[in-house]
Amino acid sequence: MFGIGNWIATILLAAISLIGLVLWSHAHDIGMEIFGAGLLFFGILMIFRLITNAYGNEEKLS
Amino acid sequence: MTDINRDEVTGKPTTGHEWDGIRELNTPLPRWWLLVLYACIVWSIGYWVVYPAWPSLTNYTKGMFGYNSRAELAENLAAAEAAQSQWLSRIDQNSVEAIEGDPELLNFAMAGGRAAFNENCAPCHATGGAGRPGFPVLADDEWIWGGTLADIQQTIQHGIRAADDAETRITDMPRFGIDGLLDRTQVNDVTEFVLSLSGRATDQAAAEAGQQIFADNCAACHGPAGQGLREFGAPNLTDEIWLYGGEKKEVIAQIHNPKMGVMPHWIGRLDSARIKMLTVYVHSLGGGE
Amino acid sequence: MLAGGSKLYADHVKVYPQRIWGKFRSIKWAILAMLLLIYYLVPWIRWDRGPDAPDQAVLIDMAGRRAYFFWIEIWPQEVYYLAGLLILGAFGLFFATSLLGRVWCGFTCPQTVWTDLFMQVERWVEGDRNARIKLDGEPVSLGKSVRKLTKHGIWLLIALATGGAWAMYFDDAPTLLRNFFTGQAGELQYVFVGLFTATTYILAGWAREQVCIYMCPWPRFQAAMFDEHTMLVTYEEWRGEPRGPLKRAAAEDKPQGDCIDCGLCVRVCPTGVDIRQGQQLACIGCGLCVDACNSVMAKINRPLELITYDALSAQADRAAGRPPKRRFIRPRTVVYFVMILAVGIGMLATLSQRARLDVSLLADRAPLFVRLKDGGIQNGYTLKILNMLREPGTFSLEVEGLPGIETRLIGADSSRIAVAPDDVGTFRLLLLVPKGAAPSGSSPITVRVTNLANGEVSIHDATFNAPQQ
Amino acid sequence: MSSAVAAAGTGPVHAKHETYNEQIVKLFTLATVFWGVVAFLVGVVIALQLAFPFLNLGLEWTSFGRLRPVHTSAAIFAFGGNALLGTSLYVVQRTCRARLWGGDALAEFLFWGYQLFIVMAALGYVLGITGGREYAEPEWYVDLWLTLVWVVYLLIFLGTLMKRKEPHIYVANWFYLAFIVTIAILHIGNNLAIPVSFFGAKSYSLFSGVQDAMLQWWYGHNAVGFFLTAGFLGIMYYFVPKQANRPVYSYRLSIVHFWSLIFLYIWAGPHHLHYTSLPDWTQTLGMTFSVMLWMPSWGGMINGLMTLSGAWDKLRTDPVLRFLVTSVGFYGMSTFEGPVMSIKAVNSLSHYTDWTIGHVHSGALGWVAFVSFGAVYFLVPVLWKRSGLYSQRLVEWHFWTATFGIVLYITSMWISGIMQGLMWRAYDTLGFLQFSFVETVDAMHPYYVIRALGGVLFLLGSLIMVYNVARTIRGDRRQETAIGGATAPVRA
Repeated sequence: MFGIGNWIATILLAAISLIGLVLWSHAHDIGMEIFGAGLLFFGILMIFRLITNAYGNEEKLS
Repeated sequence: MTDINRDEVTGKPTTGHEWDGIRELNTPLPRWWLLVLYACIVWSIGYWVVYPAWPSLTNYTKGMFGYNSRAELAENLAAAEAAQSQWLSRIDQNSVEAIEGDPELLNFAMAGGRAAFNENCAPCHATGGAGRPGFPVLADDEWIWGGTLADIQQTIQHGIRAADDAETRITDMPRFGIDGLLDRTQVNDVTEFVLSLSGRATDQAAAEAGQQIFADNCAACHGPAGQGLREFGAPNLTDEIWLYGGEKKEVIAQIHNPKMGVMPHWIGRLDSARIKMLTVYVHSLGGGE
Repeated sequence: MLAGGSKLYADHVKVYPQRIWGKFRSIKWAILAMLLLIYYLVPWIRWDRGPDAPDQAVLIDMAGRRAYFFWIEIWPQEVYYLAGLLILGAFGLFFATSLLGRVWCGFTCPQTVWTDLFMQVERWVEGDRNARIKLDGEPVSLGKSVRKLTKHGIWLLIALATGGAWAMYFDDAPTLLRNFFTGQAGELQYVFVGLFTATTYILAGWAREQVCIYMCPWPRFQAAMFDEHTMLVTYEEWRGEPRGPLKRAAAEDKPQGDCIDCGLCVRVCPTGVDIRQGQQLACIGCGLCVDACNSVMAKINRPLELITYDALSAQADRAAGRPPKRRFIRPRTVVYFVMILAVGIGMLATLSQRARLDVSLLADRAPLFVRLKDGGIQNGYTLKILNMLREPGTFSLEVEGLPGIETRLIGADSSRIAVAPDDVGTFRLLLLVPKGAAPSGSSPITVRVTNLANGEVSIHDATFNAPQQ
Repeated sequence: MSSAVAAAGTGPVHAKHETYNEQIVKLFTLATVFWGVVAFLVGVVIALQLAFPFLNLGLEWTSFGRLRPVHTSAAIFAFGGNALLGTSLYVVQRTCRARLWGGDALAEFLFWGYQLFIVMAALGYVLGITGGREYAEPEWYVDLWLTLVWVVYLLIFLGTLMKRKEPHIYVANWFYLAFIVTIAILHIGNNLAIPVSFFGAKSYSLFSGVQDAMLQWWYGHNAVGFFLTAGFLGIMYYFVPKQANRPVYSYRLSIVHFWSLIFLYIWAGPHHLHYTSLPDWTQTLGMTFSVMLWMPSWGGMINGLMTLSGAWDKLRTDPVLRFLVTSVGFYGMSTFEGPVMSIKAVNSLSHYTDWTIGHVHSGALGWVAFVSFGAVYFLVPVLWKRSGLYSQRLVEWHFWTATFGIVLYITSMWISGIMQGLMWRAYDTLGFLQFSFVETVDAMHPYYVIRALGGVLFLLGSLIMVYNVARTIRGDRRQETAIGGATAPVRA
């Protein structure tokens, strides 16, 4: 059930997380630190959400 | 569109489409709506003809009467000036003392003086004559060159150390340190003496030693007791007001290599009515004599 | 996307209201006469205020920045009375609407009043409904042109009088009238009179009910204020239906309601609605259809008030055979009434108690304070004394709050300050506190200005600033 | 697909069609309510700060200057934005009979991505990170993030339109699409800026001087035009006919006013810069196009109000419909006031005064918020499959507290604005300005207090809504007599 669309989304979100991590680690000011951290956690949490959705659906179907 | 459905309540035709239960009547536009829209468009076109409106690559349409808002502003300002001309001529004909004695003229001069002050003087002396480091406070009661109406008027007209004005007031304080007139200890001692005049000496012995140096070098202008002498523009050294700062190092710096402020002359740049209003205004700021 | 052959816009379906007599028509005439008289005549009332003030009772003097209302004189600082009036007006409208429905729309709104007046002119020149429909259908002729020109001429005259009266609220009426016709009035006055003449003519002559149906936002808010106890113009469907001609009922022996479908209620309606279709946004609640229906019901000997001005709850009671109950005292109406009372009393109280002496004291922002030679601290202020009386005033000034505080007023003696009648005296005030007497930062002081003639006192709180230590 | 299966479309009887993604609409609806309360609360705080400056608390983070953009952005982009995104995704599915394009993951990305944008922007304001452009205060990094999220939104919306099963596109969707596309252009155009560094928040605008100002108000006014007008007209075009259960008044009017509105609005920005260094011809165009906008704007009002013909009596008994109709009334008032204020002679009095604030709020509170409340009250029982709202009486209470709040707000700002304008231009008999600026500030005080009171009432109303919505979602139904009680009886 983990379709191709979800794979693309996951890869994009991983890229967003990575960008967030880089921004956070290099940040010159508090604004960029928050933004980097925000992107990182946004990406990670969205990926987790995708995973739980997919497994949840499989469990329901089985 | 042959099969036009109808709405049961009003009996009006619908377009025949339906989305999620929503249908649309095919009511024509209200005529008044269209007329008002046209009227607004016609009005706008008329406005474009009269006023500057449409740009081309290099220019824009100027409108029938060549209106522009800058010219309008200039006209308004001129009209305002003209409306005040009666007052201004009365100011012109009276002495500053007479102006201050007449409540009506005083009122006008204060308002006009404030406007002129904010435009011309505030950049250095700050609004309200609050002063800045190196630029005297005009709201206190310490005057280097005198605080009567006549003194103030004279200062505004001719400035201080102003270039191109024969009547300007000029004095120079010698550069005691740089030119080797006093050595380091002497400067220190005389500084301690000056500080002692306002009860702030830190080294009593040095202050006593400085008394003679002061009498030899400074008293001629600043007076034997350091109370200042207005003819020379020599400030009072005994009070709490210091143009270039009253800390020890600031006083030393002023003796070593004096800063001497310059004020431009305003005669020829402002008309005499405006200079009179400025005089009255500055006089009213807080310390007029 | 337009359907083939159909026009872009709908022609306005002209409404030809028919003349009717009755209770509501009489009320409407009475209110119309009263409102128009007030509007046109009020600028002409004189009121003696002494030599230097205008003698017009109601006047908004823009240039002098004063508003006059009989014995009341409003300065720009007192526009909060305008706020009070607006709030009072809003609550009044809420109150009247929840109690009596759209009475504002039906009886007192300027749009209704002037439209009514214009329709009366129309009836007088062109005749009643049928004559007007016939006239409009005729080809252009001399007689038709004369009638139309007469009508529009009278309309324009009324409109001009309306626009002119508007301008008179802002200028001395007799002077303005003379200047206006001798070409000496100001450009702005001609523009405004022209504007109001044009809007009156267009809105009351041409736009009429379309203003109420499409343009005006008030009906939406008012209609949102009805409940089942609100008095509304409605059709008693339970006894009117099934409707049908009088003769058919007798002939066919079918159940027949009271409505004989004569259509008079529709023909008299100034907005062209059929009230028998229930509540609708175009109905302004003027009650003319009630008059129309009653005139018919009386002729055919049926009970009156088939179209009625009544609460829906009372109608439901009558339909069910219960004695009708009307509730005027409801939480909502009580709340509105109390609010009106509170705002009204508050305004009256402040108006009767309002000071004719006002003081404003502005501390210099730059410099906040000045240190003097002897270490004393000085603050500068601008003192304004507003003498709202029509006689010259002499005032004294005292300042309290800090030990040893000294007062210096530039160009005036602080124990005898003169201010011209109806004027603002502006003075520069210097306050001086000796060295060490002023606490660090800002400290409160009190400025007291006394009118030496009548003892009226104005006390103003201010602050005195000293360096932070 | 679990939740979506349960949330199968309740639309017309088209068996075996796709189900709708209503989970995402639920999220957006909740976010609308949440951010609405936040926006109103911050609004009340800053209104009180203007009346009682000590409420700035002496802290930089809670000062008026930093909280003001939090209020405006929360109201426009968080409250209004979530309402627009949520309703548009609901409406486009229903009126196209198609599930959202791009799958559930993309929709969820849109929702959480948009919330991240809001939080990033708000945090930035509080910390003093700002681009300094009104209604576009976020710095470049937040702007870039929003651009990404917005493109996803556009793709979802367009994709759903493309795969629709209805032959025609419903009028609400035209307005939504115009809103999405134009906001994208405006956002990118106005936020062209050069960052000082890749890893720092600060950036500088690509433009300078009067060009910069013109660009800012081209954006600023069209944020009103396309976000707060076109978008919300989309809401009106779906929810008014639905709630009134009547056909839309005029299809032709909707076409003509849609295209005229879209064409004319984009020109109106310069009326924010009358009597500035903006060239005269630009000011002329801004003003005349604003005046021409009057009727196109009113086309929406006419279509909204006349849709109720034949259902007028429902106003007495249906408080949700009352919200929707009153919102259209306020829309009509403020779109009349707007062209009037754009006329240079009027503008010379009204500009920079509180009149403008009152005008904006009669639009924001009366039109935007009321139509959103109507949509929320419509959506909640439908989305959570409830038989109806918890309480109609509470909707009634919400309506009246909010209406009183607006009345206090706009009357006080109207009067204080005119007074301000008159005081600023008042000359004394000597030909000098009569009042100093601070005197006019002093004169504002009572009106600022009244305005804050109006804001408190509006906030209270929204809290009533929160309670009502929460109980509805829980599945409660209050025992109460129907509003309107006795209706006109019909003979049996």
